[in-house]
Amino acid sequence: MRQVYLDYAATTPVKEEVLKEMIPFFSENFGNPSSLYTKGSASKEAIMIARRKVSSLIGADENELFFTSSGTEADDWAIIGIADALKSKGNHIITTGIEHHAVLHSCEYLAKNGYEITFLPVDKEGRVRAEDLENAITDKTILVSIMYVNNEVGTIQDIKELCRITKSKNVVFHTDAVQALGNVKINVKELGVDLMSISGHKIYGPKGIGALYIKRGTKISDFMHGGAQENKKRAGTENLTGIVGFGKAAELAELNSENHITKVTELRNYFIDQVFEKIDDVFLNGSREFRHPGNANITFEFIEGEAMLLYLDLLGISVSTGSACSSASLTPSHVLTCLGVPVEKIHGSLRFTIGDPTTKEDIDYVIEKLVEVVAKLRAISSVSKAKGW
Amino acid sequence: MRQVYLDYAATTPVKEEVLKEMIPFFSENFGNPSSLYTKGSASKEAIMIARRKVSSLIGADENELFFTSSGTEADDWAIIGIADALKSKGNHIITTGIEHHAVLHSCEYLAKNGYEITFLPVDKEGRVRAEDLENAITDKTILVSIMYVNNEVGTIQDIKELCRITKSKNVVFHTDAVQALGNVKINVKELGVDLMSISGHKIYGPKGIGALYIKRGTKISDFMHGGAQENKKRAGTENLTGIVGFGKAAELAELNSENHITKVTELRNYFIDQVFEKIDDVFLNGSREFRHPGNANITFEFIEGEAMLLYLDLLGISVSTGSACSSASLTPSHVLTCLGVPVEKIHGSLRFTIGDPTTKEDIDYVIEKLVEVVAKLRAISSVSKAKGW
Amino acid sequence: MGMYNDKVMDHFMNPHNIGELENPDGIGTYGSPVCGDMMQISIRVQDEIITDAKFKTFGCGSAIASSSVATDMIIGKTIDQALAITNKQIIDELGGLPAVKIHCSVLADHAIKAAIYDFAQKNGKIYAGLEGFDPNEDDEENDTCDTEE
Amino acid sequence: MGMYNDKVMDHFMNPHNIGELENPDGIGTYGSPVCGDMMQISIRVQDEIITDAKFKTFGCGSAIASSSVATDMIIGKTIDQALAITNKQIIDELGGLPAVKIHCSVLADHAIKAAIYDFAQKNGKIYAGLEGFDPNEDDEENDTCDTEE
Ligand SMILES: Cc1ncc(COP(=O)(O)O)c(C=O)c1O
Ligand SMILES: Cc1ncc(COP(=O)(O)O)c(C=O)c1O
Repeated sequence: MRQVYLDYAATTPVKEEVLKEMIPFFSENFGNPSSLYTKGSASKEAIMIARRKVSSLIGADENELFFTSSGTEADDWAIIGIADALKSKGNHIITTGIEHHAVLHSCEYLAKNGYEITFLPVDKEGRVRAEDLENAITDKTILVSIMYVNNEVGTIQDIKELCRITKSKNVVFHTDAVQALGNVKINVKELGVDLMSISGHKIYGPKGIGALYIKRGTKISDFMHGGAQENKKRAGTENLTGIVGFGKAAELAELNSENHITKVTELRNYFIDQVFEKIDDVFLNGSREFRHPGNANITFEFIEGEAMLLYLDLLGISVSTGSACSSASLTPSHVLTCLGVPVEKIHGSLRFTIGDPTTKEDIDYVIEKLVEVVAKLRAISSVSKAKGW
Repeated sequence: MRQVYLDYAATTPVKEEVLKEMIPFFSENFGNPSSLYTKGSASKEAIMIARRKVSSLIGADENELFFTSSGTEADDWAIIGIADALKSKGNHIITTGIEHHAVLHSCEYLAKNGYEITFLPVDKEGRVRAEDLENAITDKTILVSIMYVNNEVGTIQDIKELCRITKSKNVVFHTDAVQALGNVKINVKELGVDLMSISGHKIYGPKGIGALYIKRGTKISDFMHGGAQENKKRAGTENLTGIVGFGKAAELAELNSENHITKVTELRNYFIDQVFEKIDDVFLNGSREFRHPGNANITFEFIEGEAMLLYLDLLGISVSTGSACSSASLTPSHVLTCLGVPVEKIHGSLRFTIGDPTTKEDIDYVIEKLVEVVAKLRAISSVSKAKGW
Repeated sequence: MGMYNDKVMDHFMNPHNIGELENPDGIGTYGSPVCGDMMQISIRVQDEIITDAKFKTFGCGSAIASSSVATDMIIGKTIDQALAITNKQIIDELGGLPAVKIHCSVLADHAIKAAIYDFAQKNGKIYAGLEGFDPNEDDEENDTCDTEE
Repeated sequence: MGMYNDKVMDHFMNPHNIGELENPDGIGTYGSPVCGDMMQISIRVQDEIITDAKFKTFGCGSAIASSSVATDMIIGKTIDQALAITNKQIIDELGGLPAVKIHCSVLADHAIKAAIYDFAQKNGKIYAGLEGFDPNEDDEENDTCDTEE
């Protein structure tokens, strides 16, 4: 049976060249980078090279990039670290309702500890309105955290414009660019952000490695306390192979950037067009214009996402859903909720994300099977167009 | 030239079997463990198996083990997480002066935030005295953190006895067992600890993966906020290959435990005996009886450690030193300082740590070269036995 | 698949008794699309015995599997026997459900009662097993989307 | 090695001018074992020219390399020229030192001065380049183990 993975926003396979680059650092060049002997310096050097590559992908200086264990840790560090460092200045943080849980839950943790959090609304395409941000800033505001590209609906924010607003008010700006990396051209200097979170496993690098860009001069407290790694800002023996892999993945992403974006966009558009042509009562969630190149988040009315997901899985197709049934907390997607999608329709949403290895044949196969699955589930369903919801 | 790595306490090479176990999870079975489809469940299952193996090595139940990005993170989480969870109960934490920086710096961070920290002294072998602990506990004490095995001098604490004291006073006990893992038989239930930190890269597993044992029922705040991974206690996409590797390394460590300890102890004793026989004016730091099987921490009087380390490195030998010259902060080893070693002699300390791959030939080579290097540096030195310090 | 056992998957992939009976003797719906699960069961009754049952379900895999197995279970049973079926029995019949999916079995058990309630209303019958069961009252409860029972 | 460049490593591996001159015209020590670095330089002086110099150093790689290059640098120089040598010049001669090791070059520059100071004391000489230099006063400073300059 054909296997079609369409969940590249969840995670990506490590590319062959990336794994190849990592291999020597497991058992041969395994020295602790903090060690003074040759075996240690070799590891240190490998990290330096990787840091250069990852920095280059986002237009940062090498010494502004700090490796973390994940995008989650980068988000946590940015938010909790800035909140702590600037607590004498204020206790107000602005974010949005559509952030990743790493940002949302860090903010909720801070809310329990005396900070005030404003969750900005978004329009029905998932975009933050500049005036909403402008109006939300008070003289107690110390941090604004707005994600670059949303992980569920793929909406891209105008980070440059939002940064312009915070800069004029002297407020620190963090962006979670985990989904943006490799999928949108990023230059931290042009954007003007102070902090940016990224993660390796979304760009065909290994899981368990991320990074936080911290603009030179930004005051931020440490999050991980211990040894003097990462220029004394992030403790813990370095995930040597993870860092090397992230470096190589970043290098490939940079080389391949335009190709990747063009190819994935085309396939994605073909997919959406096909779905709309062949299946009734569907709609696209998010923005058509400001959208992650590989993302198609579609609601199939009158049926539920987990059931679709399982049927598709049995047919070799991997996708994800915003249905409550699929989430650990049994609540429907907070992102689709923020976009104003009615709850019963959130349950019927599927996210397809296309990646480098996806082919047109894959898409055709998925369309064929999707048509069948949707028909089958609609036949079973207790709701329908005729009956209504 | 022969290459002899004698810094297994700093990090270890990934064993061939470990890497082999990891490989399929990079590019084939790369699914996100949080995903509902088959590719995700396969990853989830791999994590479950690894969790079972690591738990087994320390005698824990599977659902008491939480993967982290390092021993450092496990230490940070234990200390900051307990401090936060029990802040209504008290603000006093007891630790020792010889802890790893991950514990020390977490405590220092808390000290800046209203907590009181007591740093227990140790005797000249590096052992905590039970009565010191007993006397230090007040009705405000919420946590005691004492490392199982010290990373520099290898001193093993009587954790069971120390736990008995805290238990009688209802105080939570954390132990940093990063150096103990694989080198001492560990059973969390027999020891009676509430929390234990461990790390993969010290037992021939990969770097960037650790774990925190949290006894069922222990109240602890989250450290990493975000997704629902690790039973909702530790967010972030799982380091799948890291976890799988840690699992395999733990399995091997358990199987190989007695062999490993016996072999390494023998070689280490042979090494110490040879050094004492062939080189004058040396002494062993730490305890002879309660000692990590592979650890030999030796002071060579009248010469400095970094210089020795560099000469040895040029001869293919990798070791570490407690000399200020070698540390990022240019302060001499805080551990040797706590043991009461005079500072000028701390500069002359070298730590040799023997591991599974070490052979008698390696040791003989090191002894031969060590004799030469010490002689050469003593000839250059401005201090000597004759002149005095 | 991991999450569901083979029995659940089998009922999910090839559900029994799909559809809606024509002119059913009783028909009831339970749950709500807002909560992600809505189950409709229709039954045919002859001499207090449920001779046929069909379901239509909007919901996740375990809701569909629960519907399938629940309709299987009531066919051939007396009304009283059907009313005695607990969500626990549905789970057992399925060989177990993940903890977070237990509410789906509750849904099925309630949908059976709702269909029998309709039958009772239409025929002026009273069943001890329906005591305290009010599909409308429960509707309200549904709005909170109880996920655990 | 990574940390040190080839020139430093070369001076470290094969240091020049090791030892202590017999009956030196001047001998001085700088640093302290407590701080991890102590350097002794002895000099032979003829007609205000340093004709020979030797060192003994307890210390790290860069301290040994600095000693080696510093003694090289003063041999053949006049006292005044030797006194004019700055730690910056020693670093340059070594092709650079890591930031955390700069203090080792300061040590060497001070050890030269200490040796000349001893020579000046013994011979009742006064050098402008020694103005403000007091090895004893500096000894005290040493106890704080200054690591940056
Ligand atoms: C937008 C966004 N932020 C943060 C994260 C967390 O990154 P990681 O998976 O490396 O913890 C993810 C992915 O899971 C993401 O999509
Ligand atoms: C005693 C001890 N604790 C904690 C750590 C930190 O663990 P990791 O290197 O995984 O961050 C180490 C090793 O570096 C250690 O030896």
